[in-house]
Amino acid sequence: MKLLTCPMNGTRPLSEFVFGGEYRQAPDQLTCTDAEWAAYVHNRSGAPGDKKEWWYHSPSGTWFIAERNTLTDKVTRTYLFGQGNTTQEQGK
Amino acid sequence: MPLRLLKYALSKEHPAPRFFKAHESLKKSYDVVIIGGGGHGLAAAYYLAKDHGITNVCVLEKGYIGGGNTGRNTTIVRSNYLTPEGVNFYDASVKIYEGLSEELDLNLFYSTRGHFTLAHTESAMRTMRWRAEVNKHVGVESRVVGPDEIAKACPQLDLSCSGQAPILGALYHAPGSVARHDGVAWGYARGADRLGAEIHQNTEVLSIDVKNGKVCGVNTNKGYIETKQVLSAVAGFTPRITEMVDLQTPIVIHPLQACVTEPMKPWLDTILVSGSLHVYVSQSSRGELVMGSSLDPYEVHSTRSTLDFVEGLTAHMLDMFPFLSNVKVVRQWAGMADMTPDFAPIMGKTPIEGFYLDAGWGTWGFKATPISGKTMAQTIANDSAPDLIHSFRLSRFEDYELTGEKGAASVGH
Amino acid sequence: MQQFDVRKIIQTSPVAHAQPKALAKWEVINGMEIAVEFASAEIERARKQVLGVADVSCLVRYGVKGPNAMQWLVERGVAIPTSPNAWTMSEQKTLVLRLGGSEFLIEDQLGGFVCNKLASETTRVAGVYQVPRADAAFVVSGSETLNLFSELCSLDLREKSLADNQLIMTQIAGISATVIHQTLHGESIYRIWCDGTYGAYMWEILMEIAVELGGGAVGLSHYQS
Amino acid sequence: MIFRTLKQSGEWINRAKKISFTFEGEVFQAYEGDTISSALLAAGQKILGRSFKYHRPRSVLSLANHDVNVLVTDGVDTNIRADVVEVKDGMVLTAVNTSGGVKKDKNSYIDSISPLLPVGFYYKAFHTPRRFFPFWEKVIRKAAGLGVVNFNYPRILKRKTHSHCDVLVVGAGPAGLAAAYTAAEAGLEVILVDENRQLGGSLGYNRAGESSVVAQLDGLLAKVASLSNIKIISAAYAAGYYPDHLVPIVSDAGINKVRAKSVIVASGAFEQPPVFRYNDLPGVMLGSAAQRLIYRYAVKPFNNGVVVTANDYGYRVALDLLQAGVKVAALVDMRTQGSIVNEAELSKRGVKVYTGYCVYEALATSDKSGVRGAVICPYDEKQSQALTDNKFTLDCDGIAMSAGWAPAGALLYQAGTGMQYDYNVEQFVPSRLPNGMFAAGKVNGVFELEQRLRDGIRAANDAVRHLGLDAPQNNAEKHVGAIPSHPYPMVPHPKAKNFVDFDEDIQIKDFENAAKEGFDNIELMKRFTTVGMGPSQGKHSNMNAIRILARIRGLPVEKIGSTTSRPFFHPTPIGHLGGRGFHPHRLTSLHDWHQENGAVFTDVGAWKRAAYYLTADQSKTDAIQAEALAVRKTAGIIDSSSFGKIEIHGPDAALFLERFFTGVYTDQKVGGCRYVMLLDEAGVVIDDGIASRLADDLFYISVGTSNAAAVYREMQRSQQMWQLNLGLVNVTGAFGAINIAGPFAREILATLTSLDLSPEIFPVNSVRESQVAGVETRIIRVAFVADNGYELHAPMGQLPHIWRALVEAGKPHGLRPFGTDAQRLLRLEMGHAMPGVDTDGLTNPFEIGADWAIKMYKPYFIGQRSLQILAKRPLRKQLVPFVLAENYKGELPLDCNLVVNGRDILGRVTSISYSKFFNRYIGFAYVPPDKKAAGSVFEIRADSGALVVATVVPSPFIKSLKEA
Repeated sequence: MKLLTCPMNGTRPLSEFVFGGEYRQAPDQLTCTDAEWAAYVHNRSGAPGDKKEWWYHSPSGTWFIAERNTLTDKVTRTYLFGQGNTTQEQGK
Repeated sequence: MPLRLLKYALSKEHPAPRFFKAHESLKKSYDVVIIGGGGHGLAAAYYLAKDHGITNVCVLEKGYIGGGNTGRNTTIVRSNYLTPEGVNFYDASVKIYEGLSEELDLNLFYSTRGHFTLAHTESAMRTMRWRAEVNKHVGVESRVVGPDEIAKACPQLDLSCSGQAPILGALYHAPGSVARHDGVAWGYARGADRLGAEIHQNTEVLSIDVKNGKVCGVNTNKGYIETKQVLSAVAGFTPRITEMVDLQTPIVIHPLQACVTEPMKPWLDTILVSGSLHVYVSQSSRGELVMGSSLDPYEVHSTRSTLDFVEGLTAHMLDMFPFLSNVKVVRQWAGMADMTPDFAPIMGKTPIEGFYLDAGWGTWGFKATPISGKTMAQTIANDSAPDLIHSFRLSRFEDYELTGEKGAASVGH
Repeated sequence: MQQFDVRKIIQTSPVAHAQPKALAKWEVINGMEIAVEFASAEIERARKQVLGVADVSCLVRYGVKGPNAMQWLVERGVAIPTSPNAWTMSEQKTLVLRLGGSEFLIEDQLGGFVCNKLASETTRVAGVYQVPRADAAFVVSGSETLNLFSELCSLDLREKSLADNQLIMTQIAGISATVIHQTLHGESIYRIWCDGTYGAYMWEILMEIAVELGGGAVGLSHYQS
Repeated sequence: MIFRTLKQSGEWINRAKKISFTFEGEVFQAYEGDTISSALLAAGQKILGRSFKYHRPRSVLSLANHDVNVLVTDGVDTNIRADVVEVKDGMVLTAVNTSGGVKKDKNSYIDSISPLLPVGFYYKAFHTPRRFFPFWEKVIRKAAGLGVVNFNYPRILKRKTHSHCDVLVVGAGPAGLAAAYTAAEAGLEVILVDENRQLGGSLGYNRAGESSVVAQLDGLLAKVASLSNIKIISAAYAAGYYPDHLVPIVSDAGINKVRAKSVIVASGAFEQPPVFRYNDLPGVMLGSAAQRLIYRYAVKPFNNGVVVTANDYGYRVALDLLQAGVKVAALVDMRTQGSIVNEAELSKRGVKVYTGYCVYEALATSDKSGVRGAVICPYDEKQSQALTDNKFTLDCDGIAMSAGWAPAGALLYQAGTGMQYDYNVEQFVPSRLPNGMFAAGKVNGVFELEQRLRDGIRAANDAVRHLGLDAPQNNAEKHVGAIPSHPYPMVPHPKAKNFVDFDEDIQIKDFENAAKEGFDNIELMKRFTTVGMGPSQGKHSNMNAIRILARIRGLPVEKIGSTTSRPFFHPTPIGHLGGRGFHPHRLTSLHDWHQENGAVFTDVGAWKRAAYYLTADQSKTDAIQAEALAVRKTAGIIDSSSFGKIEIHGPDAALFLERFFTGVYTDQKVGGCRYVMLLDEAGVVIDDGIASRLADDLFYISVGTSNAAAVYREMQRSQQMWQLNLGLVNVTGAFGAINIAGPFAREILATLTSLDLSPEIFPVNSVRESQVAGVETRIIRVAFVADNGYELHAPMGQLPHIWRALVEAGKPHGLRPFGTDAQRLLRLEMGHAMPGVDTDGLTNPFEIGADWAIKMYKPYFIGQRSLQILAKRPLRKQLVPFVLAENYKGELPLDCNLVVNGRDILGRVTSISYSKFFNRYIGFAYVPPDKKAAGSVFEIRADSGALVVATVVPSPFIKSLKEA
């Protein structure tokens, strides 16, 4: 089984984690059109590439962000939400 | 022995011609370009020619024909879906399948063995009844059966599942069948080739030329093709193609794994599925048990195998068939399933004129091969999707009109 | 209305469902009926050499989390592990587990008194949230311990692979659990905590494998004196 | 044991221990340590098995599990690999897949009609006319398969363990042994695995008649044994490679899942057969098989053999045969150049060497049980043609074949290694190794013994450096000397039967014909011919198939590529892979009480919940109705401890709830309870529950059992994003819950608490903290199963005390425990729709009439924006409460029966039940919005097809219907 590194608990087999989907920034729901919202809810950036994803370490209850390439399945880094030092993943 | 095999014994030269021609190069332009030489793409080419007389068609295949999910699935054909539109669609597919060996003059080993979806919980029983009722209503032979009837059809099955998940009943679907997956691709390839379509293997699409919202050509590793109509029928590669035309879809790729045992004398005559145990299994005409499970839980564009898949699957196989302890798994593999949020395909026209989508097949694409080929051919020929696939249109997501297949949470296949 | 004295309520161990009543000697410790002896001292000692498993669920625990939890504990004189996911044992009496960064599980060994004191001092303070505990807890030791873990857990739990006083939140036998390695009275032991509602299951699987490996159930008295 | 040689140094048999066994009804003697095949060959048995398709007589080919010529059954187990499975005293064995025994297999007629069965024949016939297909299918299915499965075979769950190491070395031949000790000497932890019982690999048997290698092997083994940081696992194979260096090691005992920091693959190479007519006769075997027979089991493969070779290895084999006392009639070298050095040695020993010759065909004895001769003739190596003008026959009773090797590269391929065809060795070798993977020895294209030892050391040093320690950087070994593999060791024959794949009976012409039909791509060819798809997965056939296809297409071998390698290296038993599974389950602290009181349990997620309590005189249905009736008439009590229970502490708790759920909570009074509904972003109903405000800054949330973990998880995620000032505490397991409900509930509870329970003081939808039976308890006044109901939430350990006190106090009032089945009925009577039962994966709150729970005016909640869109769209369906006619006696509709109108499906029943309290059938169904008004009538189609009329009634039943 693949290994994944929880920023709090270290490297663990994938069976200890729950996949939480791609981290996505919602459009401003006050200003966006219905079509934009529907696209946000349903559509995904399905093409392979580097993605930011939510992962959850079940035994400790830790959510974190993993940067993973969906083609190679290689994880480049993991960090707690808000601690990635990039602007894209700051919450609303 | 059938007499038609005699010629092989009597001829000095092997008397069978090529299934499909090897073309030196691509033409400058085609009426229709089909991306993806799997069952769906080849069937579309076949029906474009056969039903609509459109033969200036090429099928572009990055690898070899039938090498994607067509050749990786567990070959189950059934129509016991949950929604009337799903049942009608797959029933039409089953009906074509039944006569397909004759039509294509290739033995697809279409073998109607009956399909049991086992229920281990009351809520699963509810879903079984739901499906049975919709099926019956639409005229498809499905019904809820009790443990006795399951035992009769498959006396080897441990109805208590080794005490882990006793079987309460099942959805029995008489038309449930298996077929030779490779043969379906090859048969359609031969059929399309004979009617004039061209099949190009090792031909990869690099980009799609769209001008003013209209398709006008396709760039390949073997050169540029002019065309006004492009069908994408690439299953697990769909997001890479839709990205070329800047089309957003809900499709996400999850690997779907399967494995096969070494051959043993046939004993399992039916097709069994257990949603709770995440198992589906049938025995092939070679004597191998062909087994699959649920989707991998996260997105990967890869056909890698995992150990936990085969561990989980075999543990559940043992719950069902305790005597298989020393039967050996020979090989495991995976396909890339193009999943949609409502477990139904995406078919038909798109906002880009001349770009047609046949995608979102997830884990159920093989069983739809003939009907998807036929309806997509119809869509391309008329530039309008037939009613049979109206529910599967891409715009349903924007309209919040998802199909109801999602209601049945248990795994299907 | 009937009158009840809460101090007289006898709880049963969350593991007890999986322990045949007749096969053990029971005692009430900290208000919980617990198996203190499964076989003669000699047999239990022998089991422990190979693989002994004891139910120590009856130890008193106190849980607290929140951004100010550490400070709150420090103010009350509780020795805190300095890094996340670590543990410390003060005066052989009180085990303090730091679960992640800001959550703590404090467990008094027999004779300890910290938990009750903390409980009595609990008030609603900003950033300090009490975490009610109902753990099933186990002590495992003996020469086959690592063989047991090799079947129940995919992590490398060998002493040399662990940092000093490392605390591990992982899956044991398919459920979430906390594990530490400790040298107790000169003996190498492992402790496991899991949600009490999984306690009977955990005992069953520990026993199944322990017996296969030549060990078995051991009374609490072997680890707590 | 007429073929047994004198003692061989290092032999694996124990001559002191004789055993006997039965094969095909005949009794055989063997030594302990023999495999089934070695014992049978020692006794002179010729035919050991039958081929899969043509039922041709077969015997040993590789003696290494690289083929499945010899599969046997003991009546219990089947498809036993006789070549490598040790024979045990008293075994009673037969060959698989025969009709009437291995010697006189009735199905061998198929061999004579094989011209009727061209490649892919099953695609070409049997399907027309369609009605005959079922007949042919039966015939074909009967012929399919190898062994017969024993339905009484015991359920064996093997142990599955995990191990960890710095370096995993796969293969304990010279390269692997050298790698292992090198890595260990650098201080690393090493696991060394080999599929054989004894270590040494080919060093144990590839001797060229010299016994000096035995001492060399002993030296290596002693060195490895002396290092305590090498863990040796023998008689176990590395079954596959999985990401992040996970390699399952399979042995009789079970599976050991090794997680390594680096992997050295020193798995050697599979010997490949030259292809000539009748190369599959019993007595024709690979050179390495002959060597294994001699040195491991002290068995002569034959008495008077011919060695056919296309490399130098055959010369070594010939010397080993001579050493064992086998007469070597000739050595036939397919190469024009031959081997100058070795030829001299053989000539000296009196062996005639034919250079530039081939075996054109092997000749069978009259009973086809073995070899009587080899027809040899000059061979045009360039054109790969036998020049048959000068062919002649050499008498012999066996042929040893050596033509070359294919790397045992399965693990390398699975790890994603780039492989390149190296003309220096005529073999695929690793060209681009993934991080932490290393290759050494034959699999790396290194063949000479001293080079393999150096290559092992080199690979180990590379691994040591990879792990961050210092080690010398050695140069890669470059092969010197004769090319170990022949580029095209094929001998065409007009009558074919020159086998490439022995599992599947595939001959050269099958490839040619497949290519003619267009299957001229390696993957298509594999699928059409089935080459490599048998149980040995191409170990002895894939390389030749690639060479043949390259020749057909006129392309170099590397342009053909190879097929993908998939786990498993050897077929792996289901009982090993499944192993001891974990089936976690959760029990509430009341479980023993339920059990003692006749509870029948149902699984809800991992929880065991009491579904109903059986008493001696009641059926299940009666029990459920009686339990429900008790709640209506007297009082009932249910264990609800499996509910999800979450505390939200902190100043922002109410704000959090308003974002997370659909309702409003900021103005909720302390001591009040409100409904919570969770949606997903698409506006679909996920779950519902109750929020009890215990303090300004403390909410206590209870939600359904099935979604508890997921709801808490989503709360954690939301909090991570929102970063509000609060803390989440999951108390699902720490707190238990009891619901006591019914007309006497208050009276019973009042005996155990000093709390004022009067409805004016403590109305529905409020919460109090008080002692119940002396235990601090959160008492929530809910009306889920009855108007008069109390949920008591208290520490799990103290719950039994409260429960018993309630049961005791309730006795005079007829209090009765009830289970989840009665609860379903009761909540239905109360008009509560249940997420997951009355909703599905697409249901939005409007469709279940929950508009009242949706506060659209709030600034934000999960799913709000989607609801705004849905609100503009026409409602498609509506959940309504309905009744069947009074005194309805017809067929009872069931959950999920459809609401129909002729050919149209209008909706479906989601819940239906008989209520004894009302003496009516009541339920929920989805209907079109125009039928939602009370009094509307619709038809339900029952299982049999009968149409049942139902009438919509106002919600809830408890208010709209009269007690019976």
